[in-house]
Amino acid sequence: MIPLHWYLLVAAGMFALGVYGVLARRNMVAIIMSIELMLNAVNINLVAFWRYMAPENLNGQAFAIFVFTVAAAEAAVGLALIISIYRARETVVAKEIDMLKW
Amino acid sequence: MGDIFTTIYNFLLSLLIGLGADQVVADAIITFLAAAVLATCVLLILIFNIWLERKVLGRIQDRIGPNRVGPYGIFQTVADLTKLLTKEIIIPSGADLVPFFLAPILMVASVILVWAVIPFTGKTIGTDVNIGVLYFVAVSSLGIMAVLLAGWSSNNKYALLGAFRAVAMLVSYEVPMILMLLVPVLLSGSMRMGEIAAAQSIWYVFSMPLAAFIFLIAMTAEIGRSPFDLLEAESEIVAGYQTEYSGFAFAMFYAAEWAHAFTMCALVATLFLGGWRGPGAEQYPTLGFIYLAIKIYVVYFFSIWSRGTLPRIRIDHVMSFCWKFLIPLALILIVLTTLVDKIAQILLINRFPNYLSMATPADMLPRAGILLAVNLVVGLVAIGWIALVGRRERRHQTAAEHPASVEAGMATR
Amino acid sequence: MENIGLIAFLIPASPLLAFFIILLFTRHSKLASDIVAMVAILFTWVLAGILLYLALTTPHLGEEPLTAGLVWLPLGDAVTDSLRMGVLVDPLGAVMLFFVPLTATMIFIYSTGYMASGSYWTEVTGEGDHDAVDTAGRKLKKFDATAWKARFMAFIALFAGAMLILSLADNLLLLFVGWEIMGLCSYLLIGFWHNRVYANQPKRITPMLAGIKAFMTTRVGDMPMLVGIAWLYSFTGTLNFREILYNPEVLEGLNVLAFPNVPALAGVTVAGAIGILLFMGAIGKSAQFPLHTWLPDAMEGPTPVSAMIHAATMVSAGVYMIIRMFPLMSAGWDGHALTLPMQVMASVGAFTALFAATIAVAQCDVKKVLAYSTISQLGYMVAAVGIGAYVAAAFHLMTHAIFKALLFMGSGSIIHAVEHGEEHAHHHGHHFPIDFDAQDMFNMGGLWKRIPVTAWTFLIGGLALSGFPFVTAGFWSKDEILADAFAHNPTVFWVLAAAAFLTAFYTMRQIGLTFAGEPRTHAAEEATQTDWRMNLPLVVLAFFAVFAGYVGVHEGFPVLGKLLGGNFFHHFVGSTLLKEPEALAFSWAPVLLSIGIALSGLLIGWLVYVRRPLQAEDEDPLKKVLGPIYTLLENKYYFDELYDLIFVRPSKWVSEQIVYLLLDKQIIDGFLHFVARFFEWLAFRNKDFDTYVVNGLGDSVAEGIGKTSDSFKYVQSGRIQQYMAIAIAGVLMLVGVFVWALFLR
Amino acid sequence: MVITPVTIAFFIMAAFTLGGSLGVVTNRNLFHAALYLILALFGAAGLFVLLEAPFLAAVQVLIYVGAISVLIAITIMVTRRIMGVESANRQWPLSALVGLLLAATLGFVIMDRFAGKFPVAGVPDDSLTRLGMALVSYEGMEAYLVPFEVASVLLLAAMIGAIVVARK
Repeated sequence: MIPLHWYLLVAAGMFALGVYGVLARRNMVAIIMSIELMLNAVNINLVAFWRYMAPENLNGQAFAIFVFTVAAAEAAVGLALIISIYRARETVVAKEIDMLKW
Repeated sequence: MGDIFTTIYNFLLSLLIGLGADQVVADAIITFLAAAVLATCVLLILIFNIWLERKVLGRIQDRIGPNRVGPYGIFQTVADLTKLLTKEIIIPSGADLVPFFLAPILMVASVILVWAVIPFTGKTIGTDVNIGVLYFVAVSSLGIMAVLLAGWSSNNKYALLGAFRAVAMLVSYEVPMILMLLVPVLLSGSMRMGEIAAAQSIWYVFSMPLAAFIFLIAMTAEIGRSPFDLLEAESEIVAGYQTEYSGFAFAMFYAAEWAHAFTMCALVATLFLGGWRGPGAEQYPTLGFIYLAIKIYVVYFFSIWSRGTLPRIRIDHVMSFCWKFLIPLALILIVLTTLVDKIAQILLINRFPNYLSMATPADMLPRAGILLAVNLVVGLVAIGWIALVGRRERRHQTAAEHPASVEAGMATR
Repeated sequence: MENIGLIAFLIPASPLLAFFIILLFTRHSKLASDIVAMVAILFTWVLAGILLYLALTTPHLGEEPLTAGLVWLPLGDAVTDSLRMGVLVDPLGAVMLFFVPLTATMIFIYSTGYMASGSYWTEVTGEGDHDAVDTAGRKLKKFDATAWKARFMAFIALFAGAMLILSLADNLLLLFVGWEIMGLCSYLLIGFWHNRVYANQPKRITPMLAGIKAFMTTRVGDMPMLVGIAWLYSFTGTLNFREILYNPEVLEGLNVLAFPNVPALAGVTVAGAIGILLFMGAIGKSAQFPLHTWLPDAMEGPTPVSAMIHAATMVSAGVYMIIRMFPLMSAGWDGHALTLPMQVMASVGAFTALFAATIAVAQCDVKKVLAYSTISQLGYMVAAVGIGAYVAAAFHLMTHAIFKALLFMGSGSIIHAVEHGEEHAHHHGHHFPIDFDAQDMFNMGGLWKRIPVTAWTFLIGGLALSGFPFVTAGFWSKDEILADAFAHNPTVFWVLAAAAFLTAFYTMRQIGLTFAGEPRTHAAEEATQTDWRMNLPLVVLAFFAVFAGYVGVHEGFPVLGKLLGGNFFHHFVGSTLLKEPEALAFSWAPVLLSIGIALSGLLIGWLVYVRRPLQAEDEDPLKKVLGPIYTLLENKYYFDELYDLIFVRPSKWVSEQIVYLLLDKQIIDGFLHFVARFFEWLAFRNKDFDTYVVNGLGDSVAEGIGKTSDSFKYVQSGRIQQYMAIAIAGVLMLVGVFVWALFLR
Repeated sequence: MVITPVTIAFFIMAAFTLGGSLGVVTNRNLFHAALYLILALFGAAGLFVLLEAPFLAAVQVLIYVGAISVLIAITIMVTRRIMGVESANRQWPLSALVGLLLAATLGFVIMDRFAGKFPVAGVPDDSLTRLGMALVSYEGMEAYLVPFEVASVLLLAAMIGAIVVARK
């Protein structure tokens, strides 16, 4: 049987990659994708902990469902914002959207 | 006794164990074998389906249909297939290769995977997962991705436009379809396909005809058949997302499309027409397989019928029909059904058997009757409403085009 | 059962929803608001009917009431320790569920009619433009009250919702929530015409002040009640009615001494102390002596509000609460010696019953008579709870709510009619004195023929109030209280009997002055019957005022007892308690006495006021008989003036003379002035130091900072990813420290 | 370490997940990155199946592959005109360092605290039913009615917000 920490390691790796993506990608869509990765890593953790530590109550799964909800809402609004920024400023590069400075 | 699939399974198991295999390994081998056989059968039966459809369409259009190759032209499809498979696959310049070839594969897979949860008899089902219905929804959403991949990777603006249009329409019609999938789930209290089929001592098409009808419409749109065949409207967008495909890749799209239609018919038969249920099917499971086949072909016939008789609808009409009529109607139907069902349950405590309790049709009758009444009322109101709106629309149009004629008409009236 | 929980939750929800809908969306349309409110209350009524049906068909409702609940505020272990919000329909709750939605619905219907006209005239004081001059010569301005009237429907919807919350609550805190919402509503509704002033009646209280008075007075009672609730929670760890009141262990546990170390309060148990604190809340809410003064003044609100407050909801809430908490109040009661809260309730209730009845005798405002009558009847109920007549109190609560709502709406109808009459008469050229009051009974008379529906229903209500034997609901409930008092506590019985006599008398006086004889003013002469929306509720309630009593006829009562098949109400409501109270054996003495008292009171009233009706300009015959006592009664024993003298003026005086003039002006200001002068001198010395030393230093520092930040501002690059990288790096550092501290060290 | 079909499946899924994630954050072609995202999410769904949460797996495929990925793909197509070749910005070494440090810290904590502990326990048969009940019940240990409703309101708000923001 697979021990718990394997799942946790996979999730940790996914999360770290997501953090790297958020920090390093230029394109805002890619940043959103990286955020999705992080959310998914969290979900893997939630479900793994549910499975190994408290399978008799469903709180872990329920939380995962709320994370799904948040992810969906985030993607919808985030992508809508990207499209609207693209329309206004003809760019989707995060670096170039820096009007809010000094 | 009687069940042909169990017999085969037992035979193979004893054979493999006799050959010296482990129980687990033998089970795994048989599972893979069964999956392969199932997938192959689904694809092979298309050959017959395509011939059937062309024949029926021909009759509808007062033609004979294929009649050259083999008796009644039955091998026509085989000939077509051979031609397609031997043709060269032309790769457009600038195509994104991985998505380009991933798309047809995903497309076929999304259809074939559905068959894993369709119960063929009371005992035979690929895998009776407890989330069968959700599994179907999840798997079929892969198809949308495939369309997008195909459109994008072809490096062709018609393909991309077609893909956008297809995605918009598929996603839109997924909403009423999923809503109506809820109906069997709510009524039987389970997402297991096997239990849904088993729970239909009265078919849901009788207790919820409107739901079945909405599902049928959404399904027609999902499989892209007339009157919703805009995904590949040749006159407008060449051939949609599959414009650049040829040869074997095109054959896969083609097969996926037909398999999709057939699969959806199987789903309708399972969810609304009682699946394998029929007289004697409990005792002799093999009978259930035959019943299911009959039901699938009845639905399939309706699908061909609508294809042969209905004209294509304009894309904006398609979308507004979905968002402004079908989805509200589906929502109202679901909310009303659950409310009425619940209230009736409270008022007639203990006189309301659960569908899953395998009650006899007579026991189920009050509940089915109440649901039927709700359905009929909602359906009549919806038809009345749409007729009213349509009439007003037509009047506006006439007024815009021939203002004089309307006035004259008013005057004479 | 869960479904029942859903139904029960919906009952208060729909009027509350109506409140928000009206305030948020339909406040500009009276019709829409009426419809929203009516739909909401009818929905509530139907649901309450369903729930009532389910409750009545549930066997052993007392042991297994219909409940449902959810965790409201999770504390500690989520299931056991949390504050839970829930509904409870036990027999007592079922009684509330019967009459509260019924009267509320009727009042809603009535309100739509009462508030029918779209604008009203408001008085303009002093100079300022006015549109018209009224019959009494007052300057008036036309005021569009549509929004007000929509708002009125919203308020009474909120009021009804709050009362339903209170009736269905399964714990004391939720009950208190409903209680306080009603307090707010009473303030809003009593002061509804908040810009109305009575320029020519300086002594008359204005609606705004009346609202404040009601709010503040009930607040005096609510504070001890909240303390009692908190005490109860800290002592038992729960506020759930079932867990406290239906649990002998908890009740036994409450029956311990509260202040073992204080000799003066040696005998007070915890239950007793909490009981008294809770009862103080009821004193305020149900207008018992000494906090009764707000209720008569509350008559300044629109009449449907009076009916709502004094019949169906607010004042009933106090009595309902003490009935509900009866097991707590009577913890340790063995059936003989009354516990401390019960003694207090019995004496306060009986005293209030008599005291308010005497005042009612000498009132001339048609609504004030009813107001004091309400106080008196509430005193009855409180006294009944005090002597342990739990069921009788609940029974009287129900019947009283019905017939008092009827009477109030009837009086509203009368006033409406007279006001119409005043307008008509003014059109026909009659002029009225400047202080003409359409509510004064001496300005009425002879209305019997002019508003027959109101008259008949008012008569039925009046007879029910005075306990006319056998055919009115009031008789049966009042008789039950009197019978109980007779058996247990003769003193209370005689006080209540005297009050009953006075009740019958002033009821007949009111009917006589209002309806009998010939009209005493032109306004009364031209009074007309009002519209159907105001008549329909009267008829419905009159029906119940007659027949509602038959559910609680004593088994031993000759003929009727057998005919009606036993005392259903007693068994039903009695089963709310852990130990069903024993029904008294039937006894003729109190029955005959109460019949005699009621009939004699009515007879005397009839002799004085109906047989020889008053003519215009006649004085009240009572004035001659009672002399100065009449003046005393007419002025309500000068209680308002007394409170003014004891509480209001001293506090005003203290705040003005001592706090303001002495403390503030002399001591504090003087000290401050001294300090100020001293520092002024110091400041001038400082200024020089400031100018040269501090400023020089400060300027250079400021400039330095400005330059530094100019070069640092580029840190804020506007690039989100840079911010995030820095933030995450920082977090990582913290995590590193944490990991080091936890794992590596 | 015993090689069983389950461990093989786990390694495949883990490889999907991590490889997909790597592809998402490094691939220069944004559309391919989106495809890698689908791969990673598919791997995560597989992990869910291995964790005996098939419902979540199906929801994962439905929501991420069926909805979010399609949205992302369409956004990429709509905004593709200015897609550059350069995939990472100038602070990528710092980001990589941060990511590595994060992975190291997490890995350290996991290995220290969770390795070799928590033997697997049985999942109740009715877990799916109970999950459904938990989402609509308002009392007991698993009462998520209010969060569930709030989540649905959140989705509604997000939908309206997205429409308003993206509309011209």
